[in-house]
Amino acid sequence: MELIRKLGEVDPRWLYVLLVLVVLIPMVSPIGLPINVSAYTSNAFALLDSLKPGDTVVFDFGYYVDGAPDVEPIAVALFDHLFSKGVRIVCVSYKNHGPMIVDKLTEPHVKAGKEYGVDFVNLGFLAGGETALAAWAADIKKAYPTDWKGNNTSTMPILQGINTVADFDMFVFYTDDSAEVWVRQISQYKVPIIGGLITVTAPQAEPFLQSKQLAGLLVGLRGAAEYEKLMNKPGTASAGMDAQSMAHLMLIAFILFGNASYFIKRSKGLAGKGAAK
Amino acid sequence: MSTSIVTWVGALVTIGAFSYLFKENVMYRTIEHIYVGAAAGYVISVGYQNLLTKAWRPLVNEGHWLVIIPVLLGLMLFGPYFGSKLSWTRRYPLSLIIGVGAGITIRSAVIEQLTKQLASTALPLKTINNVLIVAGVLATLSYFFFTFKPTRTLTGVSEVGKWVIMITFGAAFGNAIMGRVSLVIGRVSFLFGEWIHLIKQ
Amino acid sequence: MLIEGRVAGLVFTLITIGTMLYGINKAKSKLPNVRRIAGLEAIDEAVGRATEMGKAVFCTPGWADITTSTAGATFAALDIVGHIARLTARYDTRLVVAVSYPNVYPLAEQTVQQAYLVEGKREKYDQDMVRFTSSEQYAYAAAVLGMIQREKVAACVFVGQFASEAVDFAEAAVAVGSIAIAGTTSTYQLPFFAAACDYTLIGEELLTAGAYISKDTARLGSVHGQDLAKLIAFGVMLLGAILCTLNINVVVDLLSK
Amino acid sequence: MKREAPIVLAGIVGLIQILEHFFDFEAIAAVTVELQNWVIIVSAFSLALAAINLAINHTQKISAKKAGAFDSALLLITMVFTAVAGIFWGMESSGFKFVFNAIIDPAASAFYAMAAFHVASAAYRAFRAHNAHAAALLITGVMLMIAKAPIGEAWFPWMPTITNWIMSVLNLAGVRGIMISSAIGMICVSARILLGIDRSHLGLGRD
Repeated sequence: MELIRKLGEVDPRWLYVLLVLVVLIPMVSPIGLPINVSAYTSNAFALLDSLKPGDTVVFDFGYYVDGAPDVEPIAVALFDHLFSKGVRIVCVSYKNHGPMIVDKLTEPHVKAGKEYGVDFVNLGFLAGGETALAAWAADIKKAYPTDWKGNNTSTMPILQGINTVADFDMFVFYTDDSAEVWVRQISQYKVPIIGGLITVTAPQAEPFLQSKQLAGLLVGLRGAAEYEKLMNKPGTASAGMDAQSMAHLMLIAFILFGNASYFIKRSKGLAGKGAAK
Repeated sequence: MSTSIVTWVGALVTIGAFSYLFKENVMYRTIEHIYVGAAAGYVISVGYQNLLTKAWRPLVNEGHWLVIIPVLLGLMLFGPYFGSKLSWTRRYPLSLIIGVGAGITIRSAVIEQLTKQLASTALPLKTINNVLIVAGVLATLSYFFFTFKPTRTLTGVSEVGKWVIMITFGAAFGNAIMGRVSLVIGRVSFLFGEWIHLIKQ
Repeated sequence: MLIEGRVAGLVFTLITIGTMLYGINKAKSKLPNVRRIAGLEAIDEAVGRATEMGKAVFCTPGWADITTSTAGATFAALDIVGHIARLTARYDTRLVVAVSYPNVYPLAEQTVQQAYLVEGKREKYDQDMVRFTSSEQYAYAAAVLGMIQREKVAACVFVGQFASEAVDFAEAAVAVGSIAIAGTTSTYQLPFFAAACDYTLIGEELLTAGAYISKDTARLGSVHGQDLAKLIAFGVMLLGAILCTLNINVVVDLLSK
Repeated sequence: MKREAPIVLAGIVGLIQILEHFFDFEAIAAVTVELQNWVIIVSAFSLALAAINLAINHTQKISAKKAGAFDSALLLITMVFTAVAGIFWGMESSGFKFVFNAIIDPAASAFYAMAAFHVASAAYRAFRAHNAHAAALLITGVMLMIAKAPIGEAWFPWMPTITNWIMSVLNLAGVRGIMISSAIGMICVSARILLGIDRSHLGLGRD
């Protein structure tokens, strides 16, 4: 009992070191735990897989680089998947880091032969948040007279025949925020929307899925790992899954230990907290 | 070991930032200020680029004179820097942004987050799940009734609502922790993979 | 004229704004009664506990400016800061308020000063009570963590808008053995607060608590109006589900008009 | 007049957005999109506001020779360098990309990841089942963490079924309840602004 109580008072810096080790070790020598594909991911995969060569899709980048480890693997997998199917991708940015992220993610595909302005385009960032999203959804070439590199959008091959967001075959957004903004502004255009979400905000998108305002959801690093599995192309996300497992176990153990120590303290009347209720 | 200078600088920045976890120190403060400065400079560049494509080129190349109005409004944001007598100038551009924003919020929230949600909750009460969904939504909503007389029924229903809310928070809590773990994985993979190549890529 | 599929939306816009105006109008003659909000009552208790222990009360109105869409949360937070200041003035308890944004600072200062004035404790007001930290997230967070650790606080109140620093604050409060009360409208941070703090004001509870403390007619009236709109939504869903069970889809059809 | 005009302006532009959404008027549609594009331009100007505030703040710190003047100088130098690189060399230039990839990206990621470390210590010291509600929250959270980790799935194969059910039934109900309530709240806040009942956002007092 005394031991458990003492364990509750460990210097948090030891916990930080422990967390790094728990994440690092399975990454250095992978365990290779199998992962199951959830219904969310397989549904979203099926939708994206049904796209045909020549279809045009929006990728809206609504995250900052700090949230990237959890969201970006989804985008990486989708670029691979859709480019391999010959789908064309129009990239826009809801947040200002977007254009730089798009440049980075498309670089390997340019080297592999994808042509800028034909197979994909980086339209860049517009200030103004939700209002800007509403503006370009209603009239894309008015909101974006030029792309990120200063090319005229009205003559660009990839944007021929596209005026509003309804002219796209699918709309995919990636965000470290909640899905609400895109549901509010894009859902009215009757284009299938797929959300690539940071794990934190996924539960809040659940009602939109049930009401079919969102067509599919891909959630966080785990969602990306499942997507990689469906594509048969394990990448960064799959590599992180063992580490994810171990870190979860550690944090669960922390919560259990912490609570045990708390209840022991409380039973001895040592805890200041909890006395309130 | 990586030979890329970007990776090396990035690794030093990462270690400097993390050093705060052990103790507030000079390296952390230096990194913090460099970062805040760079982020501000980045935002200025993005703003400049936006003005170039949305205001300057349409005005000069295509003669869209109407663009002058938002440009003037934009400049009015800076009025207060030229003395408190000009502090009123900022209200007009703010009014435009806030007014349009408020209008857009009302018009889309009412459909996407209200009527469509109401319609999707009108489920046939023939399965346990449907009953739970309908009852759960109603109970949660009644937790946010603030001004009605607290009858025993209302208090009871809103107490149920509080339980539903706590389970909802539990789901969010689990997800939040998962998401945060991914961030650590990202940094560990950068430091030990990209930088010192301990993790095989 | 009317766009198909959006008629129900228009009707609900009118209903919601209508009930709000009705509520505000009614509040002019009689302020509505607001139900017990546990977190708010806990504040009084927490200040009392700090007084007994001879320790300080810490609070912060969050990390947000008043010019953004989260202004409502910040204003509600300032009302709660004022409430706490009146209590600490009354009981002669030490108070520390940490402010993040420059625009919020004078408002917070004025709020606390006013509270001491109203309680007849002008001489007890101290410049050091309200402290400006920084609008930069990590600098603000570091300053708050420092204050909680150094000032030997017995009660921490975190109200307003918060981002990822929320969990740090809650943890710091627990680590020094303080009562922690939190309230925010930022839904991702609420679970952390709810798991770590003794009391949590959930979403609109915070806004209502602010309106309740301020006794502001328009805001309190609006709370009542919103309740009426929620009651209508409640009725529509209940009726819709019952009719749907009987294979009558009239409510769903009307809502998608 | 000076007090009323901005409020009237907000009311009119907001009302136009609302009318265009519900009614089929060609003329209004064009105005609506034009106004939205104006907001983009004004917002682009406002991006500079925060930077200017920051610059003024730190210049004052340096001139007052306060503690941390060196840090402030560092901040200003990086800010000017980045802005100059972005504006004169262009955002595609290697100098600008260097700042983004070597400083902004790793620093932002590290600062955000720090919150994850604090979650670890909070898991240990703060997430307590201090009452029944908190217990319900923690139990749900822990179940979800087990179900979403491959190892948890391997040990408790039935766990994902339960958590999926929680997500799509109880969580859905809770989120939707909160969503409806806050949608009504949002509409009312916006309407109060457009009707001029709430004018605090313009610094015009809180009446």
